[in-house]
Amino acid sequence: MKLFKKILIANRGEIALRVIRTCKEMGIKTVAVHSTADRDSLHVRYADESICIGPANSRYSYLNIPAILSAAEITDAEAIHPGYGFLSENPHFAEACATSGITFIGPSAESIKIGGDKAKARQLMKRRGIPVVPGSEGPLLTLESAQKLSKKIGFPVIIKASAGGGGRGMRIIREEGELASAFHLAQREALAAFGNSELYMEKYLPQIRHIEIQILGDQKGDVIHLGERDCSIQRRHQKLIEEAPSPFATESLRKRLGEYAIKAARAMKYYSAGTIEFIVDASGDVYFMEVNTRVQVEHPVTEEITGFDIIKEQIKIAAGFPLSIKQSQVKISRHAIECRINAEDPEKFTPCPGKITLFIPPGGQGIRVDSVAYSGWNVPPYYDSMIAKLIVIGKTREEAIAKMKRALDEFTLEGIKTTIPFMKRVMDHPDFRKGQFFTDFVDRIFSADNGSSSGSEESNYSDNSP
Amino acid sequence: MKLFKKILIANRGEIALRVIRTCKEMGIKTVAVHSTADRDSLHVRYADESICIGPANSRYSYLNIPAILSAAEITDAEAIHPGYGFLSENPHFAEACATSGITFIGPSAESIKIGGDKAKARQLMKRRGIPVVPGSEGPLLTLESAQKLSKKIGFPVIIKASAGGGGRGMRIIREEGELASAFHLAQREALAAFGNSELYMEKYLPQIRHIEIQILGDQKGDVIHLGERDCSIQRRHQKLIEEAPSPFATESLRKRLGEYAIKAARAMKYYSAGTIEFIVDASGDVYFMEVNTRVQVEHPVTEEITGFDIIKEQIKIAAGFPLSIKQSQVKISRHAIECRINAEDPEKFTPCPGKITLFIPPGGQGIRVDSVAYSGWNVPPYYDSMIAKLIVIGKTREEAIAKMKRALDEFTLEGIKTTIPFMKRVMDHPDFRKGQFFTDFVDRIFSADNGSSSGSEESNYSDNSP
Amino acid sequence: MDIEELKDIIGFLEGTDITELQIEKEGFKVKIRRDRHIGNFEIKRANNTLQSSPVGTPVESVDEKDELYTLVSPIVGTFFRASSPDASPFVEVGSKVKKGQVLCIIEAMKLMNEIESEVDGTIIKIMVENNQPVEFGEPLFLIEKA
Amino acid sequence: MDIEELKDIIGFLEGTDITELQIEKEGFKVKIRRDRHIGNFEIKRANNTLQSSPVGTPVESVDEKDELYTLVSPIVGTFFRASSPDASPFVEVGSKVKKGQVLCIIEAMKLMNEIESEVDGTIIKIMVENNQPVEFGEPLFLIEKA
Repeated sequence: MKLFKKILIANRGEIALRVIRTCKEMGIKTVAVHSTADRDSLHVRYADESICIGPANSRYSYLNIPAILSAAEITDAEAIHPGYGFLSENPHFAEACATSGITFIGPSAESIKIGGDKAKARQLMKRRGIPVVPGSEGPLLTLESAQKLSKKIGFPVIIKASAGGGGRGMRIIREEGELASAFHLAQREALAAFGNSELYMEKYLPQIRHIEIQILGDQKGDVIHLGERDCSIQRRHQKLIEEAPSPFATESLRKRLGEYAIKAARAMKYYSAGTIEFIVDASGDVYFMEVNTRVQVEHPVTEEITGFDIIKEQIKIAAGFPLSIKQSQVKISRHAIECRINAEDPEKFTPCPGKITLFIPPGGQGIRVDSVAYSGWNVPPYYDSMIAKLIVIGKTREEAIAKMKRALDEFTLEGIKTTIPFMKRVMDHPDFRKGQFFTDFVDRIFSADNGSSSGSEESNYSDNSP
Repeated sequence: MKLFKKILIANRGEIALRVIRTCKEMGIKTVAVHSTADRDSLHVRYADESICIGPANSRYSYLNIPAILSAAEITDAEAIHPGYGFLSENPHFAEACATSGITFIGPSAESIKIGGDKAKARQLMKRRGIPVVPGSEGPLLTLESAQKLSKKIGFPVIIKASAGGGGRGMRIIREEGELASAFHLAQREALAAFGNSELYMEKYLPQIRHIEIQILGDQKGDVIHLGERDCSIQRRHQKLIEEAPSPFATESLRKRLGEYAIKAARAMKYYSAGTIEFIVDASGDVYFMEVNTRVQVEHPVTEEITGFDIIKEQIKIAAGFPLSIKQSQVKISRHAIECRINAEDPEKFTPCPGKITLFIPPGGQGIRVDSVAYSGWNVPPYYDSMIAKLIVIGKTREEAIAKMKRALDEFTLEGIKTTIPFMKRVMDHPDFRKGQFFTDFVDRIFSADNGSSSGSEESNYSDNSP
Repeated sequence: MDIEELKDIIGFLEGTDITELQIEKEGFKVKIRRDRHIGNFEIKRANNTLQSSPVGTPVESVDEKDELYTLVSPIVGTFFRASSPDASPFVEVGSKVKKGQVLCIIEAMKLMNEIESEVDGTIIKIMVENNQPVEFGEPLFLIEKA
Repeated sequence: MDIEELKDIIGFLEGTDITELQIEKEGFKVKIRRDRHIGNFEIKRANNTLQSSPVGTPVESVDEKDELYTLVSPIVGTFFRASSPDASPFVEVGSKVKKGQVLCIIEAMKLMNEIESEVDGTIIKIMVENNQPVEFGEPLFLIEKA
């Protein structure tokens, strides 16, 4: 078994740089690919080689499978790391890599397919005894079947696109009268966004936490997990802040989630890094939500509490190495929080691309910054608005919050608007500080702004937290 | 017992920012003081308040005791953190703070006096049963006494200024004929540099390691240590690279050094953070060298392997709190290396102040940067040339070196010359990688350059390392 | 202006931060540009606005002047001047070409992609060696338009 | 314009923040472009050399114009306009002052430091309120020189 000599990174921005960093530490050469809009990107600067693969429009560059495979061929790259987004969960890309004799650094195309079909994944997990939110067994093809099912499981319900993600094709229905139009709208949205109108339905749980388990599996079938992440601070199903461990998780909940996650991974014959996402309701009941068959934006919080390098493990697994970590070696003794700093208006969350005139990231103890930004960089308007991930590590959650407040305060990012002011508000919010929040937290603090003239942010939840 | 509400930092550069960061995390307000040359410094930008205390010349600003105490008075600061250098080891300053009713964040003036008198400290430690390098009992007042002693302990010998530090007033004498002129030169140098011509003599040990122990003591007399740091990579007695743990230290050596350090601290009734420096020779014999009665430049490597915040402990101890860490809680499971990035020519080590046109510090997992540099900052020519401390943390020494290489590679610092190229050479050097080096390492690699036409850096030591 | 004057100017510019100097003699015109930008990057977009971008136009070719045309590679791959190792090149410097005429092949993913001229004209320069990798947007041929 | 004139212009541009200069002679046209520094900081020293610095001169005062003089605080402390809370101020706006005359007191470390005028003239402005902290180099009085 041998490690790769050269890896091509089929991505851009911080995740491309993230992969380059680990490759450098492993002594592996790197090839960056980029669009014409990303010539000045740090991932291009820091890679050993770089290839322009297309224009700004990602359809012709970062999503252009032939261009990426050609780039791998002309640079003699032996493997491709897809990062997250773009082609990372495209089973055709994984297959095309295999056909070209290039190792895809990720799970099998079969695992990606299961992960991408939410309805099928639900069925599989249910059969393996993992609880799923009450809902449809298979895809919901007609309005009639949706109406029948909603009566059975009771309102409110939520319909989601089978092929979906990121909130598109998703509708919450609070009473029967809303169902028909919501169903048709969601179908249309799903078709437009994913080329597939298939929907499924679940019981809608209003006060939930989003808790996920990071797993690592090797090609021999060994699977371990690296504990949970709490990603409940979301806005329109987009994660904004993640932390590990979850302030909500007890030892017994952690154990249960870990066991379910490993069972889920085994059911999919999963290898590489992956994430099993769960819903945990206010009473502590757990439901499988979905599988993410790639490295996630928030993977650093797990790296920081465990000390492992998830990208390094991914690369070694792809090269055929067995897992180098045993479950008993996974020890969690610190607390990590990640804020996604986006080039967005901190009130309206509208993207604000443009030139960063001064960029001084925070430093010192317990601070990790994953970013491709620098003084003078133009944030291109074509891609994701995330420009930096700020991760802090403390001995306790309290210490981590104090560090995050300090780091946000210190973060100098001039020339464009960012979500830093929003992040500061969250860090100061009593519910966040108490660890008492659900996925509706962001909506609540914004509606509290509009609803009351007082500027103070009072606790929105009673003190008898679970 | 109460923590301070506001602290003034009587320093500049990265250590001032370092203290501000911890104060922010503790909820303590900060006052920065600065010279006219440091108006654009980040420590001024990030403090809650700032006061200009004098002109560029540090004698009239950072060393100006009345100006600093006045600044504390007019801002109602309750305590002063002196950082390192400047007034940090000046017992008169500690006393002046006390007289003004301001807490000095450091040890007692009495401890500072002992630490500052190298000959007296040697005597004290010897009485307590801590080995010292064979040499003079008290100060060497005459050439005759120096000649007599040198015959007793045998050449080579080294003479040092009692009040000294940083290599000034220091002379190595290899044979009797050199003694007279070296003695008088060292006296003159010591007088010029420290206002005190007192010298002492020690046996000169050619192949030594510089290993030091970080201690923490509270005002009740409890003392713990946080393990050792290896600071053997020096040039003209200036540390360039530090790491923890020492690649040379065995468990038994570590234990012995720790016990001596605690004994030394107790002998001085030491409280606050401090460092007991030792010489360890090639056969593993240990000798007390000196006490540093302040926080040191290299304290982050200890913070990273133990997880503690040394500045936070210093502040709590100064406020009268008992130590919050027990010796049994100090667990070392990682490896940290620090490179001091100086604005200097990497070959000649001549200072290169000037404007930094582009500054992109390395980021990602296991990287800590303590720096006040930013794109557009003018490194002033008046002060220390250190512009950044780059600290890396790995599970093993090998991993830490790989990370340091990657981080140095990534570190973008344009517009001025820095010691980054030198640091890269060290990281690639086989002796450094093997952990087989002594304090003459830097001289050896430079003389190897001049002595041989081949560019490759061969091992300078035989393989039977101790 | 003669060569000595030119050398003089060039020598003088060394050590300054001038990045562009234009002189026109008739009617007189001077343009001096200094680049005081940070770092080694050439920061290309000077303002924050969405600019006219090549979105949706995967192939872009640049008109240098009215009479010159640069054909750039529309794909990533390996550049071949002939249809097979034994065949003679499609074009040489000096060849007259027609719009639609095949000028080279770029192999990508084992597929041979024939790259056609987009103008009528004469090949002035072939900018890539045979059997070399090319990236998207890389100049291949300089063509003087007919 | 000849080469010497050109060199002259280029030399003149050094030390300015002008990034582009266009000149056309017929009909006359000039275009000057300046590139302001990044960030909010005012970066004060533009080159790497040691400049004339206030080393060794702990007190500096600035001549605004020939006829105006700004007296700055030579020390950090608290500014008092009178010798005691009951006493009347040393000077008011409009007061004529002599070189060496005490204008205020700055208390530092419980010591009352009398601050004297360095010129003869008239007080135009008192720039700090009574009983306020002042830092090193902070302007105290604006004096019109006699």
